[in-house]
Amino acid sequence: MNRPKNKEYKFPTHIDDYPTGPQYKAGFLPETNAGWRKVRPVVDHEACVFCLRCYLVCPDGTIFKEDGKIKIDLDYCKGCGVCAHECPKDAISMVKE
Amino acid sequence: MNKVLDIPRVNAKNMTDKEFFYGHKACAGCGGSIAVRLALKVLGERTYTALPAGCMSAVGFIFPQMAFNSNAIITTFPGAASMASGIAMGAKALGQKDFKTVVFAGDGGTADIGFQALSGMIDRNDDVLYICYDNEAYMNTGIQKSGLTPYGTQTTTTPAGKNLPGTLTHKKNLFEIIAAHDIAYAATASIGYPQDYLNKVNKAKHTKGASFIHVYASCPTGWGTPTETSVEIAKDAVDCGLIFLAEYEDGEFKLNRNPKEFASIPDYLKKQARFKHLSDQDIEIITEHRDKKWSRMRKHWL
Amino acid sequence: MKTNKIFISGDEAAAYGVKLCRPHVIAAYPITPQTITVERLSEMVEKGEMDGEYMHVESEHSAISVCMGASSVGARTFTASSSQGLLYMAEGLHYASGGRYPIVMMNANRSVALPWSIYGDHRDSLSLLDCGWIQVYVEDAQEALDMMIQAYRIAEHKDVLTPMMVNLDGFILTHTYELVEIPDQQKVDEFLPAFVTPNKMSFEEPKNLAFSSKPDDNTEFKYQQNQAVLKSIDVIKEVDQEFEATFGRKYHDMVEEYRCEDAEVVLVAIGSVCGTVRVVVDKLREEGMKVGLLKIRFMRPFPEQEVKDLAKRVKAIGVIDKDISFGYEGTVYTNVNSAISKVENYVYKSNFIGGLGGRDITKAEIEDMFHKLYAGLDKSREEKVEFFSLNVETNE
Amino acid sequence: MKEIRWHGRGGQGGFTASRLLGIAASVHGGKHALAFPSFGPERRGAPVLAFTKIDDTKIRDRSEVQESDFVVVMDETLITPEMRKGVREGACILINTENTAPYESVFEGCKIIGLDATALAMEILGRPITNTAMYGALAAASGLVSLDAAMASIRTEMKPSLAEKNVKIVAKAYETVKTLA
Repeated sequence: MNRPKNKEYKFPTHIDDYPTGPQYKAGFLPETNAGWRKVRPVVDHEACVFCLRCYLVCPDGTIFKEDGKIKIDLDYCKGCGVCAHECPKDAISMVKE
Repeated sequence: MNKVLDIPRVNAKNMTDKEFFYGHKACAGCGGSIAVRLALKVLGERTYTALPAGCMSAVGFIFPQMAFNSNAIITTFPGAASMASGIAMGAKALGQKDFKTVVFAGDGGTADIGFQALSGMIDRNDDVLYICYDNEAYMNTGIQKSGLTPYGTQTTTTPAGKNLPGTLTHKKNLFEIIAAHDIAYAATASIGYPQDYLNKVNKAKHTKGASFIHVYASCPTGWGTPTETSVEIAKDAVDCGLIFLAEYEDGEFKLNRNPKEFASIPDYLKKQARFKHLSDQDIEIITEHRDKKWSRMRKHWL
Repeated sequence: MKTNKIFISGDEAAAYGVKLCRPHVIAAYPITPQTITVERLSEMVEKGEMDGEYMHVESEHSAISVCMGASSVGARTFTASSSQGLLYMAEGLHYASGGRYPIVMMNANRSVALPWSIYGDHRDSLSLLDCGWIQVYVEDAQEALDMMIQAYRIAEHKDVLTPMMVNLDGFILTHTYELVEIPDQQKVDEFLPAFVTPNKMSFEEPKNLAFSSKPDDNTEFKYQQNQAVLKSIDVIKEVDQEFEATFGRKYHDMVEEYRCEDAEVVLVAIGSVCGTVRVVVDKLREEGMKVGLLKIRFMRPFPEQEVKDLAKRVKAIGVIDKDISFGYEGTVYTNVNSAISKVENYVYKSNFIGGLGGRDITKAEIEDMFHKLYAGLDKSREEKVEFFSLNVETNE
Repeated sequence: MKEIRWHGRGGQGGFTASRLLGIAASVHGGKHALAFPSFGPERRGAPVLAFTKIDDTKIRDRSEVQESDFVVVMDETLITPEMRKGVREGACILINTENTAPYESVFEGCKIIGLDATALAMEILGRPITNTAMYGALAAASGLVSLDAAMASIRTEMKPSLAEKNVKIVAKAYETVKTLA
């Protein structure tokens, strides 16, 4: 998966632990967004034709390609349902968490 | 400038797997984040991103959660274009090559408070791609009217009631205003037509000097639409003719999409809570405004 | 021996100083009385005398934004402004200090509208004392040039990383021509190392800059910023010493005491008026009065220790302010007074407001101030804030 | 300290003359000098002032010139009774004129020297630019700077082609005034 992953953040205990000024590593993600989700996308790989429409339009970029299949990074999926709504084959369904 | 044909197309199949806008705190179904995410995938790793105060900066940089997976910086609200100019100029002065500087600013940050700096940036032809993601109001501060809020829109500062139909003015002609600077490349786009948007970002990427893309980006929170319809509603806006897809290149306007028949304006409006209150008369005003605009565009841009 | 002394204005001296520091990016918007500086720099760029890029911005807000952008990728930057222009930058000034971008700026001190006035006073920069910048006020053109070189050393110091504003009195310094020694480029190159900062974006180490912080962290960032400005006190001293060793001129760090050793009564001032006060001090000394001058060079960080040291030794302190915080007192006075309040002995104090909107401060007026301070000592005059150069009667 | 006040109209080069004097005194004369215009937005044609202060030691005094030792008037049409203000008793007044008689009452108690700078400028430069002629006259009358220093300052400040003509003007004016004195 070619995207940032959830990382542990060590809370500063000394002022020198803070960066000099507001600057920090790009793509550093101590939090996930999974808690935002009420429904989750589930892919029906039989129906999926790998057109990548869902991959293109995901606002959070959580859909990725792996071994010729569509996968979803549920750490960061917010369950908006754009993927399911845009799927021309109805291959994604939104199911309750 | 490279000819369009020379530039390899970028699409869902061949674009980089890398995500550069990830783990952000935008609302579910945010259209603006689609615009940012896709553009960054086209522009690639060697990109400096500048964002003024607005949704995309507010949701991307909450220390210690850094949602931009490449170089990015928040600018002052009115200073996005000039800060980007400084980045491009500074990096050039330091001898850096093969990089792009991009701005993502909302409609308010672009057409209102950031306009002076944007005009200066284009006038100097600084090597910056400026992308305005237009969700038609100040969404970050809670849905207030901007210069790109269309007629009839209900916002928190243009409430609709017995006396007023919400916003009384039409959208500024932002694209034409930008083109009037004789910019090397400008385009309009919509996240409802993502491939068209990718092509335009790709073209701008290969434009030396200032370029501009005005991309229509839905906001389910501000518009009162279900989160899953974000892409669909942005497509509807194009199909009913309220948003148009065009380019300005080498001093010429080009209408990319010229449908024989428009989809229904009322259907588009009635899907959104911000337009629920509109009377038939208001819809007539909106329709008339669209028709005038299209007759002008068809006369001069085809 | 070949001397490298030329007869130039304060504005030009600033430009020469900047040129010697080899900034990568200069961005400025013209405003009287700063214009000569940016005109000269434009010429230097055009002639190929310097490698930096000059960006013609459409406003001061963009000037400071361009500098921040360039600084955020590790470029050395310069801007210059004045008065309304400086105020138009105000948002960016706070932003630059919070972002820890060590931009150096020349400010031509000028009155602020309304009424309109292009002439000098200190309202512009003093009203922005809280914007987090290091502020120095110079007395002549040579000091203006030299402080440009020192400013980059101070601002870019790893423990400081804070922008710095070099203030020149509008017209009195900016438009007055005098003899200025131009330092040797090679010596400046040795004195001023390349700008290195951890606080930048790069493709080797991508970063997100200028982020937002929650209440959990914001205080820590502000604490850190305050420490950096406080730390600059040591750096200012260190840089001035090294500057003297290299170039043979020194500016006495945070403040310069002039004939204060045994002084009873001292006037405190900033900027070019210090020169005139020196002349008056010399005259009154000849007449047997124990008077002196405290030239405050840095308003931020504030020379609290130096003011306290002086207050322990003298009986009366007067402060000349070319500004007034309406409804209270002059800003220099407020700051000086705060330091004086921390010493145990009683010091008679008074605030002299004048030189506003370019009005001349005469030697006679300065002499009168010293006499008023003496009058304070025998209790025949109370402590007060006084406009000393009104041309008309008032109801006071 | 010696204080010199220059009267001209915007565009006549009064401020340039004040700077030339400063250059001659400091760069070429080993003294210290300040030169500054009357600060303001005056436009071409408007009456303007410029000042030079010269001293043997560094000039700290930044207050306005109060008591001029020398006044140079590049355009006699500027003279009004007001001009006497701020001029020291016994000061030297240099006027671009063919005839100084009408101005004696204005500058009572001062020494007046007249020079037809316009004619001199027309003769050598072909244009009525009188600043360098009056500068040469001042150098001669005041002794504040030597003729060599005055000529050197012209070469420091002006392009070679222009400098040579103006050096001639300065020398001629200097000679004329020396003879008068």
